Amino acid sequence: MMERRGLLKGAAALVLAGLLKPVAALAAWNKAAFSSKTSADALKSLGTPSAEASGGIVIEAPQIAENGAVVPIEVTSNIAGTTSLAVLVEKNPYPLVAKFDFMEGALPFVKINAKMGETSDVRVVATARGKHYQATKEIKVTIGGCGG
Amino acid sequence: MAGPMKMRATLAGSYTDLRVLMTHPMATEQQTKGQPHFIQNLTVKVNGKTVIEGEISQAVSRNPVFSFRLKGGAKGDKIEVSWLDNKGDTNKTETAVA
Amino acid sequence: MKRTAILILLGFSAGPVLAEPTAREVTEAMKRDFHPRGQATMERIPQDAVQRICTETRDNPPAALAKQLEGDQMKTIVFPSGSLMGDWKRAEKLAQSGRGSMWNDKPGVDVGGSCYNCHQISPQETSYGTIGPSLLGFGKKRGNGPDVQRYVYGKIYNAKAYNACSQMPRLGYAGTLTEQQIKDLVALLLDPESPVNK
Amino acid sequence: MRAVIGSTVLALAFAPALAQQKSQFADYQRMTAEGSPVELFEIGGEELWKKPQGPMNASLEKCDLGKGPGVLKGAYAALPRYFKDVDRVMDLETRLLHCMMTLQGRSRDEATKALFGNADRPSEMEYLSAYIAGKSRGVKMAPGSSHPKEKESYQLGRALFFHRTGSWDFSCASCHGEEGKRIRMSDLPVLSDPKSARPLIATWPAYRVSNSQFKTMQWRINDCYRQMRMPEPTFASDATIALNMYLATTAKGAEYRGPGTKR
Repeated sequence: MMERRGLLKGAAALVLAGLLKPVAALAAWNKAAFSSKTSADALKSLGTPSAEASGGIVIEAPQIAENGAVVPIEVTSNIAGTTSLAVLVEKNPYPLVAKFDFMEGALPFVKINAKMGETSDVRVVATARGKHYQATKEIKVTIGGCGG
Repeated sequence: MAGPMKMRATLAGSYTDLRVLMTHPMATEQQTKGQPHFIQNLTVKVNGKTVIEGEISQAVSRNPVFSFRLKGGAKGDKIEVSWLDNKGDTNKTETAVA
Repeated sequence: MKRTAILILLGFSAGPVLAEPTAREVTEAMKRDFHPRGQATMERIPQDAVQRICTETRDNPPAALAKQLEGDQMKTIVFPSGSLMGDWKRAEKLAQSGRGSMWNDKPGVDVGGSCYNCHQISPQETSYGTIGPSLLGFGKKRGNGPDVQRYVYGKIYNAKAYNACSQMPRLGYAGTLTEQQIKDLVALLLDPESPVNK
Repeated sequence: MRAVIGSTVLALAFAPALAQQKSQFADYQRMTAEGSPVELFEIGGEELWKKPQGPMNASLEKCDLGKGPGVLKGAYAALPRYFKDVDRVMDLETRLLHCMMTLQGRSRDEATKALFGNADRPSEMEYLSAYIAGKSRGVKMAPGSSHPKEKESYQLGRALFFHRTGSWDFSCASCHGEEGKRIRMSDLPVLSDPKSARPLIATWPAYRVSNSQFKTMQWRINDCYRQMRMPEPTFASDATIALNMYLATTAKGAEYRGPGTKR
């Protein structure tokens, strides 16, 4: 407790000194999870190493994408008490794309545009009341244009 | 300097539909020879209270667009979305539910 | 019927006020409105006989003229002696690459044949174009004897020797691909070990 | 007449089959359009339109795009067109460049420094095009067609479209001349056919997901010529405007629905 207060005080001092922007001092970003090169490692770092397959997670995305630079992925969790959703593209160099925490007042829904290097499974892991659930969907990435 | 942001919040029956657009290069390690530049955190607040916190990676497409859904909601509710990138740049935008 | 069509194309269809510019006038407009960049010099603008006649006839020259053009083009092909089959393993990369000869390419470095842009080739590559015919199983159907090798080499080197107004670039004649690169592509289509023939 | 009726009947008979042939990317295209950041470019363009710049510290708000100084509604849908003040046909970007030079006093060199932008180097021209094109949403496309110079521009554009040249002997029609073809997985619209040209031209300029950047018609023409292995067409030259005129005229009558989102 003391230590935490000390840290916060330190951060506040840095903010006052103009060395850090206030948001920067407080925001958390799970570097270990985002630097993982496999989805298994990323999920371990997120604290969700195993998850049960669930039809309660709906992934809406095109089956086939015209370009991997932008692949729209919409995720809805119908599992009661869902508080977080993680989106992973299995074959990306760093599979974890995004993780959202939903508090009172937000529905467990998100739509994002993701980059995909190649055809891959997209995995979504939901956390609800301390349990983890998952669903996957394959998205085929194609090559278009002259390639110049 | 951060480019424009745009947000729209509209009542859609039992929930409020939120759509946010952000100007950002979202440059990957590969594109920048090891100097990636991307948004890492985003926060959605309703009337000052945080309802969504997101952590995102360089695999989110350039000029990110997000859709969220907020429980209930009423005309005039104040929505604020802010982001922070890996170089410490930030931006935020506010709108009222229409 | 065909002759009428050509006469129309050559200018008789234009209204009394304004005729469509001739190929020569278009060339002049391009000389005025384009500029050289990188390896893409202004020498690329004037049309040769093939380009001009194909433009003027909308790729449908009278048979005798087509034959004459094809004969002239055939003379441009430099056939190496010996086997024309190179290494199909190297060719897949060439077939995949859409680079080469553009103003932002480095000559000799960024080179490809753009083959998949228009053709189906190896079954593993499902993102293929359809402007040209599918080449899947090409060698399996035709074998890989000297005549077939010569045909494939010649076709890649100068497609206009076989079909005057073909949409396929003259990859050897234009200097985009080297002799070895064309040989490798011949192998991609004809070698029994190539995925094309599996 | 009978032939016309006959082909109509045929077309109707084949209509269900054609409907089934819709692009396999239909879902992808719908979802990327819904989640497109294209609006950001319209917003950024509006700021630039109103921002005083150049030696004369003036905004572009008095720029006459053909409907009178500062009138934006429907202006893009009526371009390219003949402009009496310069005795020349101009497309949107050519006219914008003209306004930057005349109203803001900027040099051509300075105003054309960043014509085609990327993430690190935004292009003023691209942002402005997004904003101005957006003001034509719902307006039928009707480029100029009555002045002799407009007719001349169309004729040159049409001839350029079919003109084969360059290292690889291409014309525009080499790729955009036959129904149902594609490059890799990209469908190739036949741009000389109004039926194919309309939906396509009515959604340019556009956010292109492959570049993740807003792109204009001057860029589209430039980049096609690059891939045709040609020298570079000069920005805002008569040849580029003529091609633009040919495409816009082929698409005329289409309701403008851009700025769009493309592969």
